[in-house]
Amino acid sequence: MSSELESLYQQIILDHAKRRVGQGSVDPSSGAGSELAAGCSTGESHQLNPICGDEVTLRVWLADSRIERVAWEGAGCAISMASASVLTELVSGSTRDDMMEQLDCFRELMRSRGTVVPDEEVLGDAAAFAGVSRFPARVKCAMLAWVALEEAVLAANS
Amino acid sequence: MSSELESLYQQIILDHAKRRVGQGSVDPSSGAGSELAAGCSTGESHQLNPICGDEVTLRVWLADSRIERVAWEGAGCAISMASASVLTELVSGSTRDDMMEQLDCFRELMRSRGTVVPDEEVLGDAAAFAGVSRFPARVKCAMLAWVALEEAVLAANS
Amino acid sequence: MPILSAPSHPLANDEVARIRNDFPLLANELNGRPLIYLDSGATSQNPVSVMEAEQEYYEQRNAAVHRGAHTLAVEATDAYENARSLVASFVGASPEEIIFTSNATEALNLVAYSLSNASSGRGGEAARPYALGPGDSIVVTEMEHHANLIPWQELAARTGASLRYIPVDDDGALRLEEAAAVIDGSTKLLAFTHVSNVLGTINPVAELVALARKVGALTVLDACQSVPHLPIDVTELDVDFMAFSGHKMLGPTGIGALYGRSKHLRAMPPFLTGGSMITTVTMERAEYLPPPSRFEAGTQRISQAVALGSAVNYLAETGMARIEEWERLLGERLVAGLEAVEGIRVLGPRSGQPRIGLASFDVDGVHAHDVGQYLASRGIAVRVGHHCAQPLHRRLGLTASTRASTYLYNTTDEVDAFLTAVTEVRSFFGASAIGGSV
Amino acid sequence: MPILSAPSHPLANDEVARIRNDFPLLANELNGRPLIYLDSGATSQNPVSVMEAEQEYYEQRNAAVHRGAHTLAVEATDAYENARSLVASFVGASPEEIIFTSNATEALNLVAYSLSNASSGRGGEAARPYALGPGDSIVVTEMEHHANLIPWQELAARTGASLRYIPVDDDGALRLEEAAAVIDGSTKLLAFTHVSNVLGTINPVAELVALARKVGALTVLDACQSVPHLPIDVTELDVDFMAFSGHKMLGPTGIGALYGRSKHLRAMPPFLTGGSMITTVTMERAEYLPPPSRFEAGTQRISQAVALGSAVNYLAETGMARIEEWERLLGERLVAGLEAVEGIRVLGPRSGQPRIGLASFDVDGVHAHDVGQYLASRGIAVRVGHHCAQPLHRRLGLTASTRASTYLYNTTDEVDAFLTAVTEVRSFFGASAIGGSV
Ligand SMILES: Cc1ncc(COP(=O)(O)O)c(C=O)c1O
Ligand SMILES: Cc1ncc(COP(=O)(O)O)c(C=O)c1O
Ligand code: FES
Ligand code: FES
Repeated sequence: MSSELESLYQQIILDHAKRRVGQGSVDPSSGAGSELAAGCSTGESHQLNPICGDEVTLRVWLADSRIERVAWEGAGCAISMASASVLTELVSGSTRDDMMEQLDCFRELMRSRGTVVPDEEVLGDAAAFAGVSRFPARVKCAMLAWVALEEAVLAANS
Repeated sequence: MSSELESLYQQIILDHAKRRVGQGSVDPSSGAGSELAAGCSTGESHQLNPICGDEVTLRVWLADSRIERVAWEGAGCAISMASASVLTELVSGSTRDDMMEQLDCFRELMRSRGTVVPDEEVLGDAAAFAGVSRFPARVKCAMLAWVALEEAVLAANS
Repeated sequence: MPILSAPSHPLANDEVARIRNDFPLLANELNGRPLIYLDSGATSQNPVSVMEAEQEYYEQRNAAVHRGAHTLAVEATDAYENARSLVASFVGASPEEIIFTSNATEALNLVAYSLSNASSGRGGEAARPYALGPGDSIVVTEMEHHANLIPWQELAARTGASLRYIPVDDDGALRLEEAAAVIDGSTKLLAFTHVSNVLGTINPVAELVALARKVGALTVLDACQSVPHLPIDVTELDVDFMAFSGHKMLGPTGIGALYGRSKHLRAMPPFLTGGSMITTVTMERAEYLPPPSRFEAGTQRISQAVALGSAVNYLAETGMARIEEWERLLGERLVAGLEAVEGIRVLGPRSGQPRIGLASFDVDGVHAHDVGQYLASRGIAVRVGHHCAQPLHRRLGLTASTRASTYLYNTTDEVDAFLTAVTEVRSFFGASAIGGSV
Repeated sequence: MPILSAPSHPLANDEVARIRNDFPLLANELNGRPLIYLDSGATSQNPVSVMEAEQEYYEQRNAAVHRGAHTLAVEATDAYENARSLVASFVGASPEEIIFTSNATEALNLVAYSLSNASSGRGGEAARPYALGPGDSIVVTEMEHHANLIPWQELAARTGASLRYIPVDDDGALRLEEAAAVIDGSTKLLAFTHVSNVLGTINPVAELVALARKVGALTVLDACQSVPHLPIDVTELDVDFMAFSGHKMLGPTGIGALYGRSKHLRAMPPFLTGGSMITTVTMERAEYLPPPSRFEAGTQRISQAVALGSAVNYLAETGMARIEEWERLLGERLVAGLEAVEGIRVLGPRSGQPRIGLASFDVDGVHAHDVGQYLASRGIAVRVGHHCAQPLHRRLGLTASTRASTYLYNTTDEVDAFLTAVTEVRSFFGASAIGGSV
């Protein structure tokens, strides 16, 4: 198998593409009454990848500037599904500021065309997406859920 | 001087471009009461060369299928003016059928891209336009008055 | 085709191997492997002769056409009009029925906008029959490329006409039994594709034209996937308009053509306006030249037309009937091979049914973009996505598919290598193991 | 211009001689004499680097852009978008403000049709401010090329708006004192040429833009004759739209560009519709991508864009300020020389006044087509006719004129040879002998 391909489809990515952490209902009341404090603010964002037509809808619940929960719906390629899944694991429990740092770091990585070494301390499993940056046509796949997260947080705060 | 140029602008053509036989009023009543029999039928045609915007209006008077008179108005390049002038001289007094033969012969010559030797017996001075056929952009110039003649005769007969 | 120099024996791998030498791009590598180019349905590659024709033009004859006394301009004009004649005779049309455009998309928009202008009262009395309004209908099919759908949606929206469509069945075939009901007395225009760029199906042109003719509707054929691959005689097809693209038939990008029946082109108002399409212009109004000039405003795509003329010569010399037959063989091999792979659903006609050398498919549990990426890693270039046919994909329950498409330069070995790679896809993504859902 | 590698010393004949080596066509003969090409105002010649860029594209990267996962498609997309960035920075715009078209004519039609569509209610609320109707006016000038006149005549006819124009005086200069009256509260759009393709005049953009701005009208600049010859910064010019053609600036035929201010492009409805410009399509309707994609339907002019990018690099490396200065010199030499010939009337600004390297003239007693034919026999390629500006010629009392136009590759010797040939014209046609009338 070509190593190009394996740098894109890291095992972590293939696994997350199947596990899909966070995939489920984005209904604002889903999960309510359980661990989520009544004082949570929540926001949703829907993102479309115009190249392929794939879509992700993502919802966040915030309390005290901390991300309490992420849920998402959608269908797409292995990269996009894995990215949504990894992101959910990564940012759940982070502060808003930490999440923003993670997002910036991930975005920079994606735009780098293979020139940036991922900061594993900040990105955790999301560092596995480093190889995607050498496939410009797939960068949007990896970014889809992250852009949705950014907008959902914005929506929750406004 | 290049011989190409001289094959296009034969002395006869340059002369006719200045003399301009037949240039004058195309008013149907012009020349009336003079040599023209009252029983003449008359027809007019206006032709535009879309490449340059030059125009010729030509009128014929026919009696007994004979071309009694030709008159034309218009402005254009040396080729077009000379062609109208030569044509006037050539067809005045011809029968309709002779004129049609001359027209066919001239048209064939113009379309020949230099491959046809002009029939001087049929074409008279109009044979001098043979060189024009090697300048496709100028063929319309030479044809302008001839096309007007053809349509004017048609108009006179209908 | 007027060019009769094509041999009569069938194309075969050894001749294809020689043909491949004419296409420099095919010698490239993709991801470190010899390139297997199976994306000619999107855009084809250019033979050296086409590139040389273009270069020769720029080195010897480059000038603005239809405008000059100097010899360069005359030669440029000759080259341009000669290209028009070549393209015309390639599809059985007269030169004055061929309008050069940028691509098929612009050709289809040209028809839509000319009718739109007629509907706004442009073009006077002669153009009146081409006007549309409320109460009129435009009919398309559910399998159209967006290029043969959206221009009609917009025309309908501008004029108040309604847009209807002939649906497809679960296999993607046109439901002809419904066509007769959809096309009725209100129908002014029927636009449909000759060959589907997703399914490879060859639509029954004669039947559809007959339905349109019965109600006096104009017919517009999207021939993007047929002119490059099948011998085409537009007089036999008997459609009113036909659009195709140069870049899909060995020509460069930036050039396409619209065939239009003379009597329509002569009556229809212009689309783009500007230089080279007028006779007399005042500050108030303009008089327009007859077709094809009326529809070719501004400085033309001269070198691209010259190159397309050269491409058409290449195809004619190879022989369109031979190309059709070779691609029928490759297409059948593609489909039969794909049908034999577990978890693969081929869209469109089953193996054994007529199609061009094109097959789109869905891999159970693996997204089309991942399929394409895997194949690319094996040196195989295919297309993934909705192929500009979202409604058709939606109808077939998909958002995307993977498409392999051939041309005269593809070998059976390439098809086989592609099929082998396809068998590996599901296990790579772990889809076969877990029974179908990533 | 962001590319700062251009030398600072002025262009001179010795450097021009080296530049000429890059242009194979210039080494040709015309009618048995070394070609003197003075028709760059119609179309310019291509340097080898531009042709190589195009060929390299077809040999290495040819694929449909914006559509594929395979590496070829990615490289094609990169090449195309890189070309957009080069062209954008060449005129001081952002990439998303540059739309590739076939030529300037199509660019101007794009604006006219988009406004037309807005006027038919397309594009929803956002597009409302771009609608025109009865009571509105469109203003052009009397010196426009047909490409910047007829699209507005047709737009006016479709929407019921009126078309007005700023007249020119006997020397062909815009009567600015009348402009302020012509442009009034009803004016929705002012379209004018930066540099006249007949007169060589450079129009006062700032003054005209100020008049339009005062009444809230959109401004459309025809920059066909300025972008190739002058350093252009569209932000400084401060117009809303600007059109130019690749074939006049060392690029191939079949490519042009429209600059559009972002806020307008984002609000305006599409012109051509089809693939590659949509997000979601159903059988009933389509959602459109943001600009520039919204305005680029179908398979794009990829190799032509790549070649135009290369042309722009060639110009930037030579230095637009140096080209401007060299052509100012050539233009002055042309006009001063022509003014000195008996029986010649130069159109437009007198010698000593600003113009580009372009001069049109009338030869007393000799028709322009005969002048051009004579010059061609001396190896000199010029343009004759109305140069797609019939109204201007009519205003100046002519139907046609002869035009010589230069570019960076013309020498002062060529201008002198041209001037010598011009002095011979009247005696050849016997016009000088008989005092002015053939
Ligand atoms: C001033 C001007 N405007 C518009 C055009 C039209 O350009 P094109 O024919 O490339 O569309 C030209 C050139 O012909 C021109 O000189
Ligand atoms: C069936 C069909 N119609 C229309 C088009 C549009 O062609 P183009 O993009 O060259 O305008 C294509 C190709 O993309 C096609 O396959
Ligand atoms: S291909 Fe659609 S998101 Fe990756
Ligand atoms: S140039 Fe106009 S008729 Fe000859």
